[in-house]
Amino acid sequence: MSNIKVLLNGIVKENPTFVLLLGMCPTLGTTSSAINGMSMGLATMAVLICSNVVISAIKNLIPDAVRIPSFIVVIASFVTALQMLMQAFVPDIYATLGLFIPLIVVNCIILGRAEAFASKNGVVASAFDGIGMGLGFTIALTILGAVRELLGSGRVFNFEVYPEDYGMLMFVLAPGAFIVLGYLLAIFNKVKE
Amino acid sequence: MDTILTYFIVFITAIFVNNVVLSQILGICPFLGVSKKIDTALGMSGAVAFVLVLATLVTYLIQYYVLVPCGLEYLQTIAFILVIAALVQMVEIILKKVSPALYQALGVFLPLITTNCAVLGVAILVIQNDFSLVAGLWYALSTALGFGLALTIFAGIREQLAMVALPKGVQGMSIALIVAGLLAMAFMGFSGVDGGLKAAFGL
Amino acid sequence: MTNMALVLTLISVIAGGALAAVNEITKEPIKEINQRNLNDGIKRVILGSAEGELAVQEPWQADETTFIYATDKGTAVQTSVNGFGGEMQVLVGFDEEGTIKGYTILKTAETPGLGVKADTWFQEGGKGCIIGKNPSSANLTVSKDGGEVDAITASTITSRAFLRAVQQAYDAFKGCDANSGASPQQH
Amino acid sequence: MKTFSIGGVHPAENKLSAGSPIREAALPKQAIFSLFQHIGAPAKPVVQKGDKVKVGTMLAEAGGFVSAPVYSSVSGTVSKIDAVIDASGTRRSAIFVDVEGDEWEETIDRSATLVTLDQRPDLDAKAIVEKIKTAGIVGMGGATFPCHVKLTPPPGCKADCVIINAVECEPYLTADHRLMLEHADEILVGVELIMKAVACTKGYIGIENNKPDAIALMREKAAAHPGIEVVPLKVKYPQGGEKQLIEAVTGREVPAPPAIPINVGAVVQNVGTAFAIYQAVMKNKPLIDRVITVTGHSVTNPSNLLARIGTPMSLLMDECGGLPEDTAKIIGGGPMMGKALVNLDVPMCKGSSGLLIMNDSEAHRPNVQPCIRCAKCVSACPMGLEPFLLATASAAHNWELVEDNMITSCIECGSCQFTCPSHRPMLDNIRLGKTTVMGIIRARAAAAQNNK
Amino acid sequence: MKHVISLSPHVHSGDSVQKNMYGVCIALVPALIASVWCFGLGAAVVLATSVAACVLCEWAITKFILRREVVTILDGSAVLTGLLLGFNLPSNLPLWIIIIGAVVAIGVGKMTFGGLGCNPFNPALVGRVFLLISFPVQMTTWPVAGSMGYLDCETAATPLAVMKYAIKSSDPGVLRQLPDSIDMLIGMTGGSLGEVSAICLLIGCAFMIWRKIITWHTPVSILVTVAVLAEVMHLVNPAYASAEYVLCSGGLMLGACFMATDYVTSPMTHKGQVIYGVAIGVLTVVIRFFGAYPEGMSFAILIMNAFTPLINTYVKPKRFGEVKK
Ligand SMILES: Cc1cc2nc3c(=O)[nH]c(=O)nc-3n(C[C@H](O)[C@H](O)[C@H](O)COP(=O)(O)O)c2cc1C
Ligand SMILES: Cc1cc2nc3c(=O)[nH]c(=O)nc-3n(C[C@H](O)[C@H](O)[C@H](O)COP(=O)(O)O)c2cc1C
Ligand SMILES: Cc1cc2nc3c(=O)[nH]c(=O)nc-3n(C[C@H](O)[C@H](O)[C@H](O)COP(=O)(O)O)c2cc1C
Ligand SMILES: Cc1cc2nc3c(=O)[nH]c(=O)nc-3n(C[C@H](O)[C@H](O)[C@H](O)CO)c2cc1C
Ligand code: SF4
Ligand code: SF4
Ligand code: SF4
Ligand code: SF4
Ligand code: FES
Repeated sequence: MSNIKVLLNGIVKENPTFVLLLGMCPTLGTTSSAINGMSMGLATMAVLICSNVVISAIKNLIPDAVRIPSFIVVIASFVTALQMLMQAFVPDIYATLGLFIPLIVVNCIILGRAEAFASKNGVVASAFDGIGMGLGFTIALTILGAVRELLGSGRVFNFEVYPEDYGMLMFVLAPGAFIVLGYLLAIFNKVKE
Repeated sequence: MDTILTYFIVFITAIFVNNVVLSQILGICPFLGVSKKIDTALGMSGAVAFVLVLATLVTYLIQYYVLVPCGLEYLQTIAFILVIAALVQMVEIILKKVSPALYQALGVFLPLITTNCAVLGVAILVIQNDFSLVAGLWYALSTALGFGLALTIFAGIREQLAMVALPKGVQGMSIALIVAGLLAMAFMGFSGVDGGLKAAFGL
Repeated sequence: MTNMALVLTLISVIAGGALAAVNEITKEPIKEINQRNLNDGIKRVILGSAEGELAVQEPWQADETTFIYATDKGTAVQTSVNGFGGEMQVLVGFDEEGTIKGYTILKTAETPGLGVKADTWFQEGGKGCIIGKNPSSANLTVSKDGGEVDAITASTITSRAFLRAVQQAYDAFKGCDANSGASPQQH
Repeated sequence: MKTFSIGGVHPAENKLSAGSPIREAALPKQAIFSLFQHIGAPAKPVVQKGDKVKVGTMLAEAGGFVSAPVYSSVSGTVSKIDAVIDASGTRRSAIFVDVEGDEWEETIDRSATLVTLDQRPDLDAKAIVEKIKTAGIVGMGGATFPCHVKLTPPPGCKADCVIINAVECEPYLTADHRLMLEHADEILVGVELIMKAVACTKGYIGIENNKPDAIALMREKAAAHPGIEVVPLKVKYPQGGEKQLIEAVTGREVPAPPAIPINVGAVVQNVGTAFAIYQAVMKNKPLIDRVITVTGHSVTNPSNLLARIGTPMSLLMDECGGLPEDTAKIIGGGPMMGKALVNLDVPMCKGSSGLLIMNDSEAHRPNVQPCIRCAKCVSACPMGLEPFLLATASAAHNWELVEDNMITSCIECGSCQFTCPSHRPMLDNIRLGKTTVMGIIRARAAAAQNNK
Repeated sequence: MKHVISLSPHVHSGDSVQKNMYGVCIALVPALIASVWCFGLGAAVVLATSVAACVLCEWAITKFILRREVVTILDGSAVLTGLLLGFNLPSNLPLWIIIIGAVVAIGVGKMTFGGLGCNPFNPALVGRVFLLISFPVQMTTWPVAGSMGYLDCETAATPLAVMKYAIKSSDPGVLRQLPDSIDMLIGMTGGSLGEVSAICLLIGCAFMIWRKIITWHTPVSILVTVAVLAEVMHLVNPAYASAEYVLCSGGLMLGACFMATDYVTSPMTHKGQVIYGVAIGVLTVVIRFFGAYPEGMSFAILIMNAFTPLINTYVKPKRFGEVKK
């Protein structure tokens, strides 16, 4: 599989959100606006790429019995590093995403890719897989965030599309997350047909 | 008396007002994945309650007796997730030996729980909110019950939906998410009940 | 077996080391950021959009959640109340008379679209403007409670909480004035 | 007034023929005797093509214990043994007899004199049951369960009362009603015979309140028969279902299958059966004729006919003015439980209690709409089931769910479908589910047997 | 000649979906008259818009999105959803909000699940609660009774708001602002269209019970639970309004008689309906007395809608022959 194909695979065919339905908590919990969704996506992507690269690099050193714990240590380290870096350099975003940053650790996409891809492929391919999956996730979260922001407050990426008074507040609250993703999935299925 | 009432409010809040799934949006994967049948939902709820309380206990001890004394608070995430993963493994092994029946009932759900945001999330929240150990455990238990409640209701609805002719496009996860959304919307009715009860009890 | 343990330990040690390093690097910026945020806030509530420098003194703690920052051009008080969704931290700037020069909301858990509007609602040009009013002469409660401030639509609870915070800040400001004359001293 | 406690519906009664006395129907040119006129093993022919038979000659013997012999109701020649589409709609073996004259077996007492039990001290329980068995009597209320089986309680069971089902809760049908008005004495002797056969001293005759004349008459006559009591019942379908009737009369509830009425000490027989038992035991007359109601809004002359078993339905129709122009549906039995017939060539059998003709507008079924979960079917179900659930789950082949929800308790009364505002054909699906589940249960029992 | 062959039963009660749905519509007529009498043009505009939007929306979705042949808009359920949604709105609500509500009610609440009979939640309430959360400002400014215009009405606190304020300020004196209870029973208090006249709603309810459209179990268990709870709370602390006010105010009657009884979303057995009703009663009182929202009925019904499948699974009718425990 060429690297480009690996990349596209993550964005469309095996889109982690719309197809695999992985990492639902950050997907739903952080997408009250396009910016928030995109930030969460990028944060996850950063961890995903790093962990994919490191894991594929050290895969031959790790005995099978401690594979999963080792992966978890690697992933958790990157998450913690990310957590500290974000706190230091993008504190606003860190504040909005809150609990969901440490929770990247348990995001099944990351462990899933470590297991399914990085532990079987080379460093470069794993990096591309990380980018592809990460982009797929980021795009999905951004779309979800944008739709919710648009419906909820009349903006997209903070640009006013229509006056905020006409926005439907529910879409920026928790129920809106579920409902919008539900309908996006239905549309995604329809389009895929 | 006040303590009992406070605990009661924590309980109500965790189950209804700030339900982990429907309001805090944690633990969504098992919520969506293990809710096709009421029976499995009940099994999963039991398993989560068990692990959640145990994990809270252990991570609490780790935080205050290992990380804080050593000045290693920044290793919280990594320590907690390792502890939880190990704990789930251990529970699985012990359960298999000690109570095969319980293992039969809960066993299949245990691996799923390792990667459940609710467990790690609650462990971190207990620390963030400066709960005492007992309060933390009570909070964890209440949260787990809230999870179980949401999961069971949701499974009931999905069992019923399995018998109606859904439009093709929304079948599967799509309708599950929409139902979850409407459920979350219904549960918004509880918002403010915690404050109202506090005021009523004069806390 | 030893191999396994070795590898895992090795990985953990490397990870731990790396994190310790990151921790070192980010420790200062994190502290700085928090400080900078607060300073920006103090500047905003006292100077408004005007340019200029402020000489901020060390904070003075009035109670558990209330901090007073005296400056050469006025006093900023940080305080916290329980809003609709949880803790709401407000920073209010007063001139020597106690007239409100500005405010900012440092932390909020109010509902998007409802209570969060408090960050603009009570500003200059907002419907419930409190800037330029003095709590000693104006009744800074919502009109429902007989005051002169229009509550945020459909968010009376947030509005009440916010105004309580302003009152709290004013009381602290007054209190430390009374205690210690013109310039508050450190505890 | 007494009635059963759960569910039930009240369809329009339409007892058009209630005022028309029983008439004897003309003899057919050819009579057809199905070998499958009862529940259980089919009867085995004992005649061959060309044999001469008289009224009352045995044509086929019982094919087992749960089975019943078939007697000729006409005199003439056996013309063939061939398949015929019977009232159940399936093609089954039958004996065809070409009618010649009307010659009866001499053993049959054709006089109208009433023989009472006092006159026959020789009859003990065993003799009565034996007579019934020989006469080929099966339940005439519709279920056609061989009568002697019911009167031979299984070991460990003891009947303490006999309940006569004179409810006739099916709309349109009036055969039992007329029979009571015209043969009350014989029926009461029949009841005494049943009571003696199962060795009990209590007999109830349950009659719905829409037949006040029958209640009055039976009460008056029953006064002379100690132990027999007439119980008027509130009009409610399906009171004639034996479980409902037992509960209405005695307050006892027969538990879920495999329990049967005898488990609560009751034996239920239809009035027609009681009359047939009287004739068999006291008059030596095998089961060769019965009363059938021919009715319908378009029928010129709705009637109750005493007709020979084996008579083609078309002949009965002719007796009542012929098949109406606007006929859309022909039903063997009542409108709630009867079966739609393909045509009128079907021969009458032991269980035929009615022939109902429906016109276009009556037969029209509105479009099926989605279930609106109104729960009206749940309220209507006399067995306390959830018909909507049984129907949808059966359609989805979820056998486990329907078994857990007691589909085998369904008596197929149709109350659910009758009430459904969405016109859902629930019972079609429930029947499928019930048959399948019963098969599964039998297979499971067989497997358990094999394992032992 | 070909005859119809079908399995028994061959007769039918003559009941139909339409009869039930339009029966409920007829039962709503007294309340409709009361609301138009109270709110004039506004009531008429809101109800008409809501019904038209619901029916149109169902038609469009069936035809263009689901692409089904059958026309379902005549079965009366969309009309009813529209009516009940309208009854849950204030008479000064802008058209575009009403239309959003109708689209959410029918589109999200009903047709997403496949239409009549498939929806787990009450469509009208899905629409209503969606609006309440999305447009809290518009949905909580109520015209006073007797304001006959449409958009520009005089607004004032409804009895519910007064009751809430009494609790928040723990001052029973506030409750003196309430109209007297006879007035509240007969009508002429501010609020949404369906809040005006408890007595009209009760008449409608009696009609439905008489016509066997619904049974008494759900409404009676709700009303009794609310009455008992409210009275107990009132005795404990007079700042909580007494039972007659709680019963006659807000959407309680409308909810108990017309919305909790929706076939599709309520339990199937009488026992289940009583459990459902009691739970709705408790939740309503809890939300009204302790929650952020002034009205708890809509939420209580939606929450119990969610429990309905569980109730149906665990609460079975009394089976014939079941051993009595
Ligand atoms: C989900 C939800 C969020 C809410 N958020 C806020 C809020 O942030 N601030 C607030 O004051 N009230 C909030 N409320 C309360 C209601 O808007 C309610 O109208 C309030 O109790 C007072 O209403 P009023 O301002 O019209 O008097 C919220 C209610 C709900 C249900
Ligand atoms: C729904 C239903 C309705 C019935 N209605 C009658 C009836 O009206 N009259 C009757 O004699 N048998 C009726 N039966 C048949 C009785 O259940 C039972 O088979 C009969 O009374 C037994 O008597 P038999 O064996 O003499 O026919 C009905 C059965 C069912 C399931
Ligand atoms: C397989 C089977 C076995 C039965 N065994 C007995 C029996 O041993 N004793 C008895 O009194 N009735 C027995 N019955 C008769 C039934 O209890 C019942 O009277 C008959 O099926 C007609 O009832 P229905 O018309 O209400 O369906 C049996 C019925 C069936 C189908
Ligand atoms: C007694 C009764 C009450 C009803 N209540 C409602 C209601 O509250 N909301 C609604 O949208 N439809 C209601 N309907 C109409 C219909 O059942 C509803 O649209 C379905 O939920 C759509 O599947 C009601 C129908 C009946 C017969
Ligand atoms: S935790 Fe991961 S693997 Fe498990 S259900 Fe959720 S997404 Fe699937
Ligand atoms: S046919 Fe069966 S399910 Fe329907 S009402 Fe009769 S007994 Fe109940
Ligand atoms: S309903 Fe039951 S008892 Fe009646 S005929 Fe069918 S199987 Fe036999
Ligand atoms: S009567 Fe018909 S519409 Fe009503 S619940 Fe039963 S099957 Fe459904
Ligand atoms: S992302 Fe939260 S449980 Fe999976």
